Amino acid sequence: MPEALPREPAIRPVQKVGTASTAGVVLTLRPAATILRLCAPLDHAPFVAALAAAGLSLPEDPCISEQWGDATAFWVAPGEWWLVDIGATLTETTIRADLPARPRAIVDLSHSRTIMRIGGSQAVDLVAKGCPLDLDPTAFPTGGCPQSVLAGVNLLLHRLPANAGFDLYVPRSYARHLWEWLQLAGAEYRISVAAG
Amino acid sequence: MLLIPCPWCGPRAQIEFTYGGDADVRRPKDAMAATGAAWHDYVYLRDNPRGSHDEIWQHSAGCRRWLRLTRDTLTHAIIDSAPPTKEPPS
Amino acid sequence: MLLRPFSLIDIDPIASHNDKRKLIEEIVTDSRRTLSSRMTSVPRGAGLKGYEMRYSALNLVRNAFSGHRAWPVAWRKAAPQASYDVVIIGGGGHGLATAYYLARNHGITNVAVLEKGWIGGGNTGRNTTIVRSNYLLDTNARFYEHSLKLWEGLTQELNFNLMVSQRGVLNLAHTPGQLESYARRGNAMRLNGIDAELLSRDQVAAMVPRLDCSDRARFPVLGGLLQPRGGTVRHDAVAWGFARAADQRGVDIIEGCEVTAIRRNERGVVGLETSRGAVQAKQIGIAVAGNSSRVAAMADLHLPIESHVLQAMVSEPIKPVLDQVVTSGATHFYISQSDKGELVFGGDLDGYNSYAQRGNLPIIEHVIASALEMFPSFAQLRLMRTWGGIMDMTMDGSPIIAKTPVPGLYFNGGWCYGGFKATPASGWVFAETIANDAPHALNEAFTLERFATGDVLDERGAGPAPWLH
Amino acid sequence: MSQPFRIAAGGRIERDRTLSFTFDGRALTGCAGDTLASALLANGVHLVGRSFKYHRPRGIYSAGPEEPNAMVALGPTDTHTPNLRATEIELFDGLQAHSQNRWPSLARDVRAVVDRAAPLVPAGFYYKTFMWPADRWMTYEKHIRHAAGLGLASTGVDAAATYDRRFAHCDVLVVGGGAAGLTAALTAARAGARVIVADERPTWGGSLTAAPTTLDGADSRLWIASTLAELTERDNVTLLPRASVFGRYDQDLYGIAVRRPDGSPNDAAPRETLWLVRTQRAVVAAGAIERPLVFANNDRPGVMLAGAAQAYLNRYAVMPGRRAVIATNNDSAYAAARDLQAAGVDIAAIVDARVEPARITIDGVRHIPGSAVVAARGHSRVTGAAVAHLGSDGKSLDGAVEIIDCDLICASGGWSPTVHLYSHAGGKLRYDSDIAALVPRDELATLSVVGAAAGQFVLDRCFAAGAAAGRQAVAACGYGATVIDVPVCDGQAATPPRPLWHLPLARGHKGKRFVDLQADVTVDDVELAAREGYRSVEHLKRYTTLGMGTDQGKTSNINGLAILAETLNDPIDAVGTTTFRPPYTPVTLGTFAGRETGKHFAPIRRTPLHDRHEQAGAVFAPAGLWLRPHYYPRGGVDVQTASRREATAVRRSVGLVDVSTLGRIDIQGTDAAELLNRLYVNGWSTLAIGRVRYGLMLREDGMVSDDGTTARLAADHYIMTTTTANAGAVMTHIEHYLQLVWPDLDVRVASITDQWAVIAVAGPNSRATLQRVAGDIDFTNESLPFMGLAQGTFAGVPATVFRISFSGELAYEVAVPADYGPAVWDALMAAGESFDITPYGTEALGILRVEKGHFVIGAEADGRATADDLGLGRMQSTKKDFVGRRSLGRPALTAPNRKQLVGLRPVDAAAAIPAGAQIVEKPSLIGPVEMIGHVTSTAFSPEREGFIALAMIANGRARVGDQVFASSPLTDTLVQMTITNHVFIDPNGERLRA
Repeated sequence: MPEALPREPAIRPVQKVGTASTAGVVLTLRPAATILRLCAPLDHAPFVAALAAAGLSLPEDPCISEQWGDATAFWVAPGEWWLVDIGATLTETTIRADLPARPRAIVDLSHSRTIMRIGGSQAVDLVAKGCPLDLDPTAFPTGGCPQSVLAGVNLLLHRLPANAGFDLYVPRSYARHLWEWLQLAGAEYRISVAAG
Repeated sequence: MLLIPCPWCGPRAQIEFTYGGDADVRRPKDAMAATGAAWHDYVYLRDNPRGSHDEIWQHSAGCRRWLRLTRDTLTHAIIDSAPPTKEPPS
Repeated sequence: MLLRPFSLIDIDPIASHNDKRKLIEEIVTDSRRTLSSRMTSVPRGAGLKGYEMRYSALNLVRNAFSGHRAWPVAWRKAAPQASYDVVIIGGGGHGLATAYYLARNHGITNVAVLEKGWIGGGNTGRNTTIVRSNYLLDTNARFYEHSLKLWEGLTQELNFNLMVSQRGVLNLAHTPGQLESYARRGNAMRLNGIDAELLSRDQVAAMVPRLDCSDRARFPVLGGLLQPRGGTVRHDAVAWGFARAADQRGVDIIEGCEVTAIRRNERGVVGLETSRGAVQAKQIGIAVAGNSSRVAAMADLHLPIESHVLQAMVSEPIKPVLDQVVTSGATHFYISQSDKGELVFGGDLDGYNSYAQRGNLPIIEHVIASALEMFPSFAQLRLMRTWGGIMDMTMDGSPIIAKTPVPGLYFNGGWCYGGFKATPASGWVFAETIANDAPHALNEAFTLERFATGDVLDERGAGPAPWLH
Repeated sequence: MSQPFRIAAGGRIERDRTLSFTFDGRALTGCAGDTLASALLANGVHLVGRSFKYHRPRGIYSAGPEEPNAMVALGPTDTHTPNLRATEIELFDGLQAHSQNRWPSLARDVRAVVDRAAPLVPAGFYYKTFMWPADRWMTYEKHIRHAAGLGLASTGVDAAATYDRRFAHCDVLVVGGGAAGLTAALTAARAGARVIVADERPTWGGSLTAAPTTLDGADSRLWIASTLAELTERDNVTLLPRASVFGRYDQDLYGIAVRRPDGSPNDAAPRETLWLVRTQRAVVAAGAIERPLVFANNDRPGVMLAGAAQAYLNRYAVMPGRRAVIATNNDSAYAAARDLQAAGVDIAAIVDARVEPARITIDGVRHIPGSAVVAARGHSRVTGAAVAHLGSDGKSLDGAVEIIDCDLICASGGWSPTVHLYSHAGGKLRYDSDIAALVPRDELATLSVVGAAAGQFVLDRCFAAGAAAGRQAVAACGYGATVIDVPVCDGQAATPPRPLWHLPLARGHKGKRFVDLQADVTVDDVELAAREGYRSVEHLKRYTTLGMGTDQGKTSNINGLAILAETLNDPIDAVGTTTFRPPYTPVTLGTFAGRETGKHFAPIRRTPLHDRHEQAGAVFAPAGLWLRPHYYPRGGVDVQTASRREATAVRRSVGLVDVSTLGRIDIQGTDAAELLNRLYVNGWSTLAIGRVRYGLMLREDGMVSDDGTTARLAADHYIMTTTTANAGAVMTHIEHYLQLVWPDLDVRVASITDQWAVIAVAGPNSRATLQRVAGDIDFTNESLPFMGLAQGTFAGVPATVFRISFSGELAYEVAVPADYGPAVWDALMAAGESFDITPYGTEALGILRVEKGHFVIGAEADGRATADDLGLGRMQSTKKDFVGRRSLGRPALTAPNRKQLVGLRPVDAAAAIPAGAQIVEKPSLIGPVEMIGHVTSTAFSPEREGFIALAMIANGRARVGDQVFASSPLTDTLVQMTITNHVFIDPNGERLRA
């Protein structure tokens, strides 16, 4: 993707308070990702083949993601997925080519989401302050990607492996509000903000 | 806050949903041919039972699917949740 | 199979139109004439029977010496008789006011009010006690102004202190657009003969010292629309006052009497079945807002109404800090302080069909957050009680007071947010609708047919989505 | 330490940690672990407040949340918290407390005169008077309001008063950390269930800590400690002390207010947090509340619940008096007497209403059976008790009245189970005559009540029930059974109480008998209400205010009901009970608001260009959740000056405006055109690829709901634009029809509002400006005509350019992926520099669209206007069905006198048009007068060098040229106007096609 182009993200993080070592929560702005919203039939052979060729497969179960290296596929709705950073192997054009006429829809959402990572021993406590989801691993396992509400913002939460916390996919226009909210709500956990 | 079972995403807090009212309102298939009475009923009449009520909700903060919920309007107990019935407009 | 709520074979999409404006003119003049003549036609306290003791400071003192043992019951505990000229279903403010005005304005006293529980136990005793007539649409404005005028004389009229407190109702505007729409409404009120004032941010700040008009707020206050004659009325007293006055004029008020069926023959209604036996009635009026759909169904009527729960809540009592009723157009809440000192809050509907007289936390959280956004210094006060009432929500946000397709059956309901403030006018015009078998000028537009003809009274322009009104 | 009533040993306090505090300015000391109440008692302070109505002196009556009397304000006056219960306030160093509802001082309160005027102010007196003269109520009310109310609301905000919210989920929520609760929790925890245990006290053990108890032959502290140790160490258990479970809501959601103790280490932690706990099962072990005895002057300081006196002794090592009379109708007070005596309190007598002996006997104490305390002596402190023998009916007295000197009367009228949460859950109560109390009647599906809360007053039954409830709960959640050995303890049943709802007055010992101490409701009030016909429990409550105080009648409810029942000669069950409504105890308002305060009250949405607007000094205005530039006050000029300058720039040269807030919906699928045909009133089948069309949407009732342009990017790919305000509603509207009404259509929609930054460039020089920006898009009329679109590279980034115009000028909308927005903005500003390119805000946007006669959703299309009203009737297709069409034929929608969109100009060209004016034929500012329409939008038009307006006027289009009046009584302005066409500039649209 044209990273050479003059991108200006919704947030310019300022390194602040505490150090990651004493902090209960570490808040990080993630680099921009390529996000393609895909509506497609999973039973269409050419499409499935093309996915397989690229080493991808789409999760059929709700609110679950599949990951290979940097690439991730999120289930976002019945018959709808987000393909995140699937890279050069597949592009909007090549995918479109492999899809039948109906149903078929691909939408580029790359600029529409700001990705924030919440890590640290008290990441769950911070998220629980504004999100009604049951965050217990039994209800929200690693790789889970439910969409819900956090501090009044509709977003997608992705639980990372190895207790690394959550990635939040935040609609761009809400990003600064949530960024500030997380820092205020995280103060009691000595939140530290790390530059991306 | 109600706990609403989304047929796809599972039980979720009410604040993730948008209410849509009576589930059995059916838009006349050929609206222009519909009688004024039939059209009036479609636009303005709703079931309003005290007890079990079939209603639609959208999981607007989640998968954005509309679903059909059966809920007791007196106790707020949730009896059933299912994808919207695909039956064609009458 | 339920009938449509109006005798309508079909409405031709290209039906001819009948001009309403002339009618409106008549309505206004007629209502004024009616009001003035009727208000003076009966002397205050007329109809009091010997054994009744008037409420007055003097009688209070007199009774103090006898340990207050001489006070009579406020209203008799009547038992159902075999037959009545008129039976009103529902012993809330509207039903009791209807019975009172049937007796007072029309001399019809062979009347029973049937109440399933205790009088005033529905929304009359569950609202936030606000009275106002700050409406945009002519029909609503004129009706609610008639009601406000009745409120102004009702304490003396009923010889029962309703604590009619015209402390002013102030709507806060938070955007230039909102300020403009308030100006539009205020001008319409003034030109309908109703009091209204547009206040600047500074005037608002001066009038309500506790209100935070700074830019600290998410939606800062830009100004407001004030109706000085708006205010509050002690809600329970309204039921008790109307009950006592109706009882004194011979009306039977029958509590603990649930209507289970409405009996009809081909000529219309003939009576009712109740939990306390059958009762014959020449005419039946329904005034059971909240449960309208269920009672109307007893006469096979299907109404354009949904039942929703609206919550209200009060803080612990504190010394006076708020002298007006304040509402906010941006954050959707209203607040006033009761004479006991409690802060009284309300807000939006919970937003789904409900017959439960209780709500859920999201609305409470939002209402309180809204209140503290405007009144930050209230944050350390504490919420003492919350409750809910069942609201009849119509498809256009305006009430229905009308004849029904069933001869002798009359309907009063669909009050949405407006029920309490409408109580006296509602009783006044419903009594006339029953007495004359024809609507009063002021409720001529509150029909069941208006949805079919398109003559809806959509005060908020929200369309047929009841929970949005 | 100078605390004369502190006992040398015992208690749960930290004696060596002395804390200093002040009460009404008087410096006092207490110990860590004290409550304010126990510390006051330790100092011999009994007079702490004045009552609500009669301003009678009041003391400390209880040791818990049921406290009706000891209400104080905490903290420095400007930021204090009023109406707190001294019995719940944990003492901390530097605490400042003040008494309430008294003037000038607690000792001398002028309003105490009301007490002597009591005969004139019985229950409901205000309904009977203050009616004359008729216009005087507001004056009466002013005085009544000042007499009413308890504490004062602080004028300022306490900076330390921070609040938060916390969502939590568990298998078993245990309410109450006493014997039953801890046992249930331990049982559930050992089974592996997710358990949350909440107790309103800072310490655990519940009533076990109020009395010395032996469990397994050892002090109960050992059992509490070991149980707590295990619970703390398990990671499937969350312990919440200082947590008031105030309400049960649908699907087993519980609201819990959790306090942070003052002076806790982490100051960043909120003072109070609203826990929203969703659980599968709840075990309610909330204990019971002791009932007062209703005798004359039973409110005097020094009259105290027996259980409270015992608690002050055993928890806080405080002696509540020197010489006590025990008044009771049940056994529990004997234990109190025993402990008090052991602590050195002189027990003058135990006055027991019962004739049969209690289970406990205490040596060397005078026992007066079959008798009762019928009056308390003394004013601001008890000096004695009047004792008389009760008749067998309990309603009369026989024999003489004996006065026994004392400074403490410990009263016990029996115990009321705490059934609030059970009631919230819809549970019904029954009257249990064995314990003379209301208890849960039925088993509920997901909530079980155990221990004293269920009327189980025998300790070993509490343990057993707790364990059983724990097992039952985890089994329901699918966990295996567990065994826990419950401690061996006292299992002997007590001698049944003698119901005693109120006591008769003894000759020569008159005085108010308070049923509700906080609301100042007496036996006489209840009887008066019944006489006057207020006989339903709810009427009684509302007429007398019984149970309406901040203690919500915790100590008064059952006594009130019983007295009503007696008066009506009905059984207590028949009278029924009032509904217990949340919250169980008052909850701080701030706790409900949490972090939703100030700018975080609602999220702020910012466009990708927000920083650019700030740099340009924009003044923002809210548009829904968005912040949009309202105007750019160069050199601090006002909104009028700035917006006129901005509008002029667009008309004369070029301006640019951020339109990223408009809703944008991506529509793909083979039936996309068909969907548009059904949603919009106009036709879409003929729209060519690469072209844009304006569309209008209706509701099913035929009223205009939204509008915007939609562009066709490919055969099966469209981009729809909605208004800023309705973006979300339109998306939901479309999804509703696609999923429920027309599921057969092959269309997929997605909101892409956040994906794009969109800049409108408008004005005669807009094309020239765009052409100066590097890129491969051809902006000439030929390749990019009006209502066309082009895709390519612009300012080095991929862009889609729409040739559309809201201003009526030659204009383009440049849409780029959001992160590129700022760079493109900068490029445009640079390219337009020589044209003095001018950023403009929503105010100028408004001027431009009014000049052009464009209506907007909200002002003109206010939800009551049809397309025809807005002059777009002919746009509606007659060849197809579309949402709302069938409603259009209804009589009222075709009425000739409907309000129609027109323009207005003042007859006096210099006159201003008042915003929000109504249109009248007669020049009148005074109603009632007929209104034929209203002004919807006004603007000063730089182009027309005067004020112009849009209006909706009855049959307006037929009246162009007529003169009417814009009437604005609010501003006392009346302006004569001429009705004009609503388009004020370039009626033939040459400019936008230029």
